Amino acid sequence: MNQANSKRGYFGNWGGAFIPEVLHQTFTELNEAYLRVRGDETFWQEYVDLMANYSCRPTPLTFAENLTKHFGGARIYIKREDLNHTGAHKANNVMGQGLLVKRMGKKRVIAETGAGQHGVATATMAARFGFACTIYMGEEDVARQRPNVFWMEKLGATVVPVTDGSRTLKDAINEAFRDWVASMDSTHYVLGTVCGPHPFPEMVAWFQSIIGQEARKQILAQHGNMPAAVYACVGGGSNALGIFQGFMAERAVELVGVEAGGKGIDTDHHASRMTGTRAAAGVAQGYKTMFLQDDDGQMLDTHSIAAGLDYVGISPILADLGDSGRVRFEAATDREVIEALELTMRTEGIIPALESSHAFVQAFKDAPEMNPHEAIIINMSGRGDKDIFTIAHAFDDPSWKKFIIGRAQEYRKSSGE
Amino acid sequence: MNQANSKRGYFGNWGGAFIPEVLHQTFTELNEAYLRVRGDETFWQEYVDLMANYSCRPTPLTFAENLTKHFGGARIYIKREDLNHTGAHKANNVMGQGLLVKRMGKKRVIAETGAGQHGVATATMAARFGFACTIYMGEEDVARQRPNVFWMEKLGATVVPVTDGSRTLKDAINEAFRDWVASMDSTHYVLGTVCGPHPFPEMVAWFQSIIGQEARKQILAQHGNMPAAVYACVGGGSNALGIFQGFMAERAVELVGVEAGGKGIDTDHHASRMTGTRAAAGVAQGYKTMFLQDDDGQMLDTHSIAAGLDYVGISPILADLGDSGRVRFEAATDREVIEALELTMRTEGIIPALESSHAFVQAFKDAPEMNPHEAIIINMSGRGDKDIFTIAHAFDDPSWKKFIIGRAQEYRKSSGE
Amino acid sequence: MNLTADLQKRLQNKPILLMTHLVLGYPSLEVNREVIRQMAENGVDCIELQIPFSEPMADGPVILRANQDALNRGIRVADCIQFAADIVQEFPQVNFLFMTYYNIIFRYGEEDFIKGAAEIGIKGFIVPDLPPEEGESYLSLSKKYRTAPIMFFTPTSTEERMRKVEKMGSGFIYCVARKGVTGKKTAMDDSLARSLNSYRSATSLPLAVGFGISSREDVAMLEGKADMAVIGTATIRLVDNQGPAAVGPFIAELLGH
Amino acid sequence: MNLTADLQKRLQNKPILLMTHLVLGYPSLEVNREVIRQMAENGVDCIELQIPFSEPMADGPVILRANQDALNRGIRVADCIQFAADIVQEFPQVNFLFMTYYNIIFRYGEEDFIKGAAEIGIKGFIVPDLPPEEGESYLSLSKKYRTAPIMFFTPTSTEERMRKVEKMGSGFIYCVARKGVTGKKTAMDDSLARSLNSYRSATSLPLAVGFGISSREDVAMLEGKADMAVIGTATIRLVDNQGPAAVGPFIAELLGH
Ligand SMILES: Cc1ncc(COP(=O)(O)O)c(C=O)c1O
Ligand SMILES: Cc1ncc(COP(=O)(O)O)c(C=O)c1O
Repeated sequence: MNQANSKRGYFGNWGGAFIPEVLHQTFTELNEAYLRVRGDETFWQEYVDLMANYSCRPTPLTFAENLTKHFGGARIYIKREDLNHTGAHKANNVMGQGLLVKRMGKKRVIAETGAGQHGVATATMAARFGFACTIYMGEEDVARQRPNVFWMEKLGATVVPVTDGSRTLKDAINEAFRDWVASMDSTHYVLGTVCGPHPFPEMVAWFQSIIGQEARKQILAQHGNMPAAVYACVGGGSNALGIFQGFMAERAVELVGVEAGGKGIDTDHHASRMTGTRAAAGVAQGYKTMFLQDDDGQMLDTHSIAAGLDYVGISPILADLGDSGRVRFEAATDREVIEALELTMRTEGIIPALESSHAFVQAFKDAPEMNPHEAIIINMSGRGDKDIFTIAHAFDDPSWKKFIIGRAQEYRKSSGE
Repeated sequence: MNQANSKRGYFGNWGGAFIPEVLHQTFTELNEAYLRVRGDETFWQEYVDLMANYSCRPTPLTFAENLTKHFGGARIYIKREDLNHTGAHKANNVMGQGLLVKRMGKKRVIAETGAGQHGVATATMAARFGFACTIYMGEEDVARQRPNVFWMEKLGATVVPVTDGSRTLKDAINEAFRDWVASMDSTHYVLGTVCGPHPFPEMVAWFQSIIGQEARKQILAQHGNMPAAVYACVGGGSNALGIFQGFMAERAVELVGVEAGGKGIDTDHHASRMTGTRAAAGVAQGYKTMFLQDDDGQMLDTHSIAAGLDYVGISPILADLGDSGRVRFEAATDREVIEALELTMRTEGIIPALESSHAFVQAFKDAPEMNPHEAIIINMSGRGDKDIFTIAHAFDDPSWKKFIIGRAQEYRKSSGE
Repeated sequence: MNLTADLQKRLQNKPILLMTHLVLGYPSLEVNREVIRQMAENGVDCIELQIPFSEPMADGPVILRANQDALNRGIRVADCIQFAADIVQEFPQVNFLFMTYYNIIFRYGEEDFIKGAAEIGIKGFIVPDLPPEEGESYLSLSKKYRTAPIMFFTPTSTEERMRKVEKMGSGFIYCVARKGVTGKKTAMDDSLARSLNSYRSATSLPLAVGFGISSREDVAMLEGKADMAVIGTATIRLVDNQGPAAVGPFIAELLGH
Repeated sequence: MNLTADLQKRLQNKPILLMTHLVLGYPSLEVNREVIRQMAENGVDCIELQIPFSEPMADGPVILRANQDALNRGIRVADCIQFAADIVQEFPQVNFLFMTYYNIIFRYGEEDFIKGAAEIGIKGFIVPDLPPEEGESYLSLSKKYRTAPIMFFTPTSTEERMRKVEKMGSGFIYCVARKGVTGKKTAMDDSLARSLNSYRSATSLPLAVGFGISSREDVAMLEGKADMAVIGTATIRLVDNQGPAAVGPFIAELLGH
């Protein structure tokens, strides 16, 4: 990413590094380390090789023939980040930061996680690199996402439930910072998305740009032309920026970011920062962006069916791209998400994560209006089978409920013995 | 595979096509269709392209540096079939058969499934190709593997619980045959492994040989030499044969198949056909092989912590390779499997399926005895996160139990309303 | 007299023959014996004695469960053979055949099994999962011990296939009336009639046909088109619901007595 | 008189000054008022009035929960400012500072906030998530309205960094005794002593230091090494456990009165 603002770490009005003084030196060193590897082509090659050998990159760009026929408009291609090791694009960022941590000589990593996806990815990276690992996770998310907690623990990480605030993602981020201000000598904070203080947005965007680099080559090889539009869901914004970077310079390619519309952007239950009217400029969690907040500057509770989109802020880079009109923002409601997911499963045999399904919603709205010789790309940021508890719940599946009740009975019985 | 026996579909003493007369014509047509595509190089290319575009092939061969250091012997490489779409090598076979079904002009597929892995893969393939799909699954497996049932249904398949026999995999196979003898005009039976009547063993082995073809190239590129040994778990035998075929002609490469030792091969609770003394030559489910059976020829109940290895028979091709000594067979107990799984998660950040973990067990036994300039390959047939219910259960994880009990309470409450 | 000759002789006096079926050990050998008595005394010509197998893949749900139930109660292959030996003695007016899956024979020892069966007077074998291509030794042993290996014609059999198959077999041809497993009702429609026509022209062996027969009308419809009506699942259901004593009257009714 | 000058004047008569802290609205403004009275009457020199924020990332669990609790009870920024205006009037012997996170100021409007605070007599601001690099307008507005933007020295600060930072600030330097968030006890050990030495040589501004101070000994140890002891979490805990009336005696004891 190029910085649109002369000030370090700013993108238009957004970004910066609003960090406690005690972290000043840590960020100085992080910036130095980052700039060193950024300028070192062998580092990028090492990263690409690692991702190829450990995580199956390049991930395919799958032509969705059935969906294309179904909508009868643009040719629909799906970038398959779900096929990454650990099941989502989060792997790109953590492995990149892992290599950086190795170069910095630190021995411990910490991370926040909401859905658990970034936590599992970080725990995986830590196991692979031999780092100690602590994951902060809102207590409510621990309760909702127990399977991911189980895997993190089995991967050797310590999962710390965060009992403060709304006990979700933003509180986990605060808690990770609290750890970091005490442990920065030995510890790197692996921020999970393109948010937080500089250099995180820029650095995470860089690691995620591997998605766009691949997708650009792939669409040219497969379609012969640039796509008309590229769709991605936007939580923090890392998968979106990852793929958008491959097409940023092509002004004719429309870039569409899809936020969590929750129960509707006119309700109090959503997480849309760039669409709707509940967000305003603010500074929190170390950076300046559009936050969902009240008139006093207190952060609001957010809602999304997709835990990974359930966040108050948005990447400063995306906020700027929204301002300039380079990225169009839309929102998808929980209900639309379930419908798009269902259709995609049945027609293509592909199970997008609830997060990713947001991108599918908007693509499905636009595709029928487009010309059959145009192509669009949907970034499938992750796979949905990690979400069995949420998805089965959302579908209100009676056999699933019976199954869970039966299991519980077994467990109750055996613990009663 | 080349046939070791002059009789069609035989490998040494094993194989054949013990099918009801009503299926004679169906098998004639299937054999013709199979031989046609087998001789058609464009078909194989179409298959390779499909797997590359839809399922991330070639899957990586990951060097397990930490495990290698841990054991201090041979260099350990892991073939990453877990990174396939749907999470296991089963995808190879189903997509291959899917292409064949398309060529045969049939519009419906049926399949058996034990763990649910092959069922999910087949339902996925059916969605992608637009086939109707029915999956037969033992009632006991339906109960154990509800998440997979959920996904199959969401992918558009009908899942039929089989209430006869031991209500597990072998009964699902019988039931699928019962469907097929009534529906063969419109329907293809997508057998899930290298078993059953000719041409299934040979055909499935052919589709799975893509694993070995890749692994051979990869180990030469990465290690510069042939591996000393290749390890794979053996249920029906498809992942094992898949990778072994890449090294069959290299007599110096030891091929090691690892069966389910369950609670010990001296107990009644295992599924080891080639190790132990409970198996004998027999004919069932359409083919001749070593079956776990009693003196009368009645099939025995089997046990394994890994549902996908919990099967009475074994590929006739592997039975023959066992006879000739080309493949060495070993067994891994449930307990050893959990230990190997735990170690692999913590040291490499990789979660093998319980099935695959059997291969890891034997590799871990042998690696320390080997020379550091030797290499071994473990075929990681699938990923373990699909097994959360089984693995969390096996680890007897208290928070997991609490989580399930809590969920059940919610569901009970909401259904009481 | 071999089985074919016996059947042809019987056909001189009857418009159609009757073959019935039971699963040995289901619900018990005692009940089997009583059922067989009822069948024999009411004019049944052939009886299939099914030796249970744990994987009866060509059978429908009723026979499948009968197999399992018999095994769960502990029936052994040796028990079945012993029982058959008694029964064949007791009811010489009936042709008894063993119906089972190939693994039972294979595991017992093919020659021991066939020789032993022949010695106790079993006339033939019905083995649904053993196509002639896989049955070389079975076929030659059948010849050696003069037992009839029953072959199948099916709606999917080509003429060429039927001609090949019927040469391998003897006794009679087991004609499958429709696709699918045992136990489902099939209409006696044009397509079945066409099948029977082509079956007839492909062999000189008697044709045995079953398609969920449960009434006198069903049997009557087969007269002139086939040589033997086969009753499978119906008697099992009958015994389950009304006990063995109901079998005699049912058979008598089927034959129009 | 500006804050620095005021503190220096106080130091002529006292071996060490005392700054205390409270979270506005926790547990209520009424209790806050009583606590402030106890502090003021027992000789506290400065009080940090923390305006609650939903994301107090530099605070430890005690202050964090106090922030949340106050917000849950409905405290608003305007209430805090109004309350501060009263209090400053009521206790002219104390220097009051606002402590809060930058978003509160930013969202209120930086100039409105600083100007308003200056007008009611607030002497300075402690904003832990606003490093000088991000605080250009905040710093120039502070200059304009003669409020003190308090800067931080930390154990990780290089000498160069301290020299740069102290130039931007005024009032005093808030010295972080150790890495980590508020509320944890730190030993007055060699490394803290070394830090204080280097802090001292980097600035002529008074040094305020807190490290989980809870007794007279803790304060005494700081005398001569720092200019002002900072009591944060301790009084919140005290009020939670013993009520506001306990604060006066506690302060008196700390100061050795
Ligand atoms: C699959 C998936 N997609 C998207 C997201 C949202 O993050 P981002 O907007 O940074 O891509 C998450 C976060 O957990 C995720 O797990
Ligand atoms: C992951 C995995 N590995 C292995 C197997 C065993 O099958 P096979 O021996 O045919 O590879 C299964 C079967 O379900 C499986 O799911």
